Amino acid sequence: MDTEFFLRWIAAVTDRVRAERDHLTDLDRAIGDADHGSNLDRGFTAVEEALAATPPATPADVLVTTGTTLIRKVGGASGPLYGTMFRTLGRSIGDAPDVTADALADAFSDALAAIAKLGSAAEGDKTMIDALAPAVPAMRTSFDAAAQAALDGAEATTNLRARKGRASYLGERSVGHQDPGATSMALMIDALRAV
Amino acid sequence: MDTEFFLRWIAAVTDRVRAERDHLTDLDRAIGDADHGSNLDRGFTAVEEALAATPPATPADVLVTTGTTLIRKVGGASGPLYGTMFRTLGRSIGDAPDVTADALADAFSDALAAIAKLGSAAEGDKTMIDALAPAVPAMRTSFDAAAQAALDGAEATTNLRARKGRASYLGERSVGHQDPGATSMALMIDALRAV
Amino acid sequence: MVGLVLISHSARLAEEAVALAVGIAGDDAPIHPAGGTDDGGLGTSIAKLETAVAAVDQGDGVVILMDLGSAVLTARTFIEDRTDVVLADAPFIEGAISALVTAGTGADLAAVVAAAEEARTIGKLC
Amino acid sequence: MVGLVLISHSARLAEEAVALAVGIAGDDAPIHPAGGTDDGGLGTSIAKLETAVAAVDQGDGVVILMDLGSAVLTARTFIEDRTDVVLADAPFIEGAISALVTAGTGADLAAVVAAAEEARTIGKLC
Ligand SMILES: Nc1ncnc2c1ncn2[C@@H]1O[C@H](COP(=O)(O)OP(=O)(O)O)[C@@H](O)[C@H]1O
Ligand SMILES: Nc1ncnc2c1ncn2[C@@H]1O[C@H](COP(=O)(O)OP(=O)(O)O)[C@@H](O)[C@H]1O
Ligand SMILES: [Mg+2]
Ligand SMILES: [Mg+2]
Ligand SMILES: [Mg+2]
Ligand SMILES: [Mg+2]
Repeated sequence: MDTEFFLRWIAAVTDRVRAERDHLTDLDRAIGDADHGSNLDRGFTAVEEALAATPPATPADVLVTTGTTLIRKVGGASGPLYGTMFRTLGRSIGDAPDVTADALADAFSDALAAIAKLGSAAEGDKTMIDALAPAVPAMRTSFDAAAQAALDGAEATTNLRARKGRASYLGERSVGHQDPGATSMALMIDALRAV
Repeated sequence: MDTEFFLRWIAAVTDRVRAERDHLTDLDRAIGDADHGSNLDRGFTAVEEALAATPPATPADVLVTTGTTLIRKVGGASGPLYGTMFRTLGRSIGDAPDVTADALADAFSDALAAIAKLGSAAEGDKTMIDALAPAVPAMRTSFDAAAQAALDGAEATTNLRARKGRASYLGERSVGHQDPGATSMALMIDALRAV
Repeated sequence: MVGLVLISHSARLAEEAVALAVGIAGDDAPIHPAGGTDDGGLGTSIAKLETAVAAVDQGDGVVILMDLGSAVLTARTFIEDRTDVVLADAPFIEGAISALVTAGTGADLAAVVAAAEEARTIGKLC
Repeated sequence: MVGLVLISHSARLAEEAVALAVGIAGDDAPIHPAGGTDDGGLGTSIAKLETAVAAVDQGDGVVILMDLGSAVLTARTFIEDRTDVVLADAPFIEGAISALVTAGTGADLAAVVAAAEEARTIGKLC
């Protein structure tokens, strides 16, 4: 997978975020502060501009620029978290012009660890980690398997009680709603399939 | 001591507070927020008005009205503290039209306990208690002895390190300055002498 | 529902703390600021505290959170003759959020105080 | 002197917290707010955090206090590549006052962080 592949992935994620913007915000209205869709839309619009302004030379460039831009522009908890994910993906891949499926799977494993550390969160806390964690091993098989695992993981957050992020303040009342961050995470992994 | 005696005491305290206003504020500038003199001036001006508006029938009335007014008008820590002192003096005395020296000494002992409880403070914490506490036993002897003990206690706060109130945030830097509240407490007890 | 009052030396700090708590915990339970002196200066006012307590009192009790110093003394003096109003020994902002969340579930007075006081022990970096 | 930064979801809460801390602890040590998003909304901004840290950095280190949630994540992300900036796991208001008092004495970075974190254990009613 070359630089173009990763540019197409980020473009696909940007499109999906825009299309799902209101849905993500609605999910965040139920158990958060109704800004997850607009946070990500703002972030990926800035990513689009940053990637257009300075065309990246390597896959890692695409990913690190994406991450750094998200950290600077999102404004909510998902900014540092997704920012760290994309920066870790980039750093893990290194400066190879072409990334193997194995190297990408390793990078996603590193990204999971980095998000969990930053957020002091684990699987089952009803966060984006619940979509990413099951996708990481599945990525050893195929993007299809990873996407399915992420979508299932996101859906399964509905029955969980939030233990991290704003939703955790709701305690039991967070049960019965799908986590917005898990939903956007699944969308990003799902977008890999169509690249 | 009758109602007139206590009215004269409060009037004397009011005069002394006005005369010492800037000095008290200066002491509070060194280890606090430079408002102790104006806090007490505001409070006793309101007390003067309250006592004039509804002439009190008993010594306890004078003291309770004074305390309640200080609680409502001072705005700083000294408001609830002096307010509690005067209200406790009034309640302790009860509705006797004439107060014996013993009854007043008992009342001051109750007032000390009430202030210490409200402020979670003890002798040596560099507060108004350091002037009041030595005055309480001395009051069994005479107002002169009580006044001398209070003035000595206030002076001795200079070498103490504050453990309660705003000055406590200064830690060691509070040493070397006389406590404003101990100074005003000594002034109030000293005013008993001339009534 | 249990009501909450935030008493601070600063009128604006109390107001902003209320706004943040409502932003996070929602407005199911009533919460009111009581900051500054009667004339708007730095300090505390028992009259403002009375007004705020009355505004949030629905008959199920009221919890007061204090920032420091004279806010504590004013609140203590206020509750002398009230058994339905209690003080929480809690961090101002963190305690307010926890207490408001818990009050919003319909919890009783003791549970709301406990939630405020537990905020003291909750780490932010773990 | 060690510098302090208060990062909050709310620009005004951060500003008022700074004002209260300076009112109590004085302005011997530098302190700066970093609240809200770049466009003034509720949230946090790493750019505001950078500006605030630069404003208080005198070469002796900087301590950041966070209110909650994304403030913690933003601050953690910011310090990834800074060894002279540390986070205090402390109550926002109470920790800021303690830290500012201690920084004002000329204490070092570790002592200022410790002062902020000890604020957690100091009761208000005793
Ligand atoms: N500590 C954390 N660890 C992992 N994920 C988190 C954490 N806090 C929040 N999240 C994720 O972030 C999402 C919310 O993002 P967003 O709404 O953009 O930020 P905010 O909560 O600051 O408004 C949540 O749905 C959750 O998946
Ligand atoms: N907890 C306390 N217990 C006893 N006295 C106290 C306490 N806190 C403050 N004081 C007294 O109050 C005085 C300060 O009063 P003032 O300046 O009017 O209030 P503030 O500190 O709120 O500005 C101090 O000098 C001290 O004597
Ligand atoms: Mg949100
Ligand atoms: Mg948000
Ligand atoms: Mg003062
Ligand atoms: Mg004051």
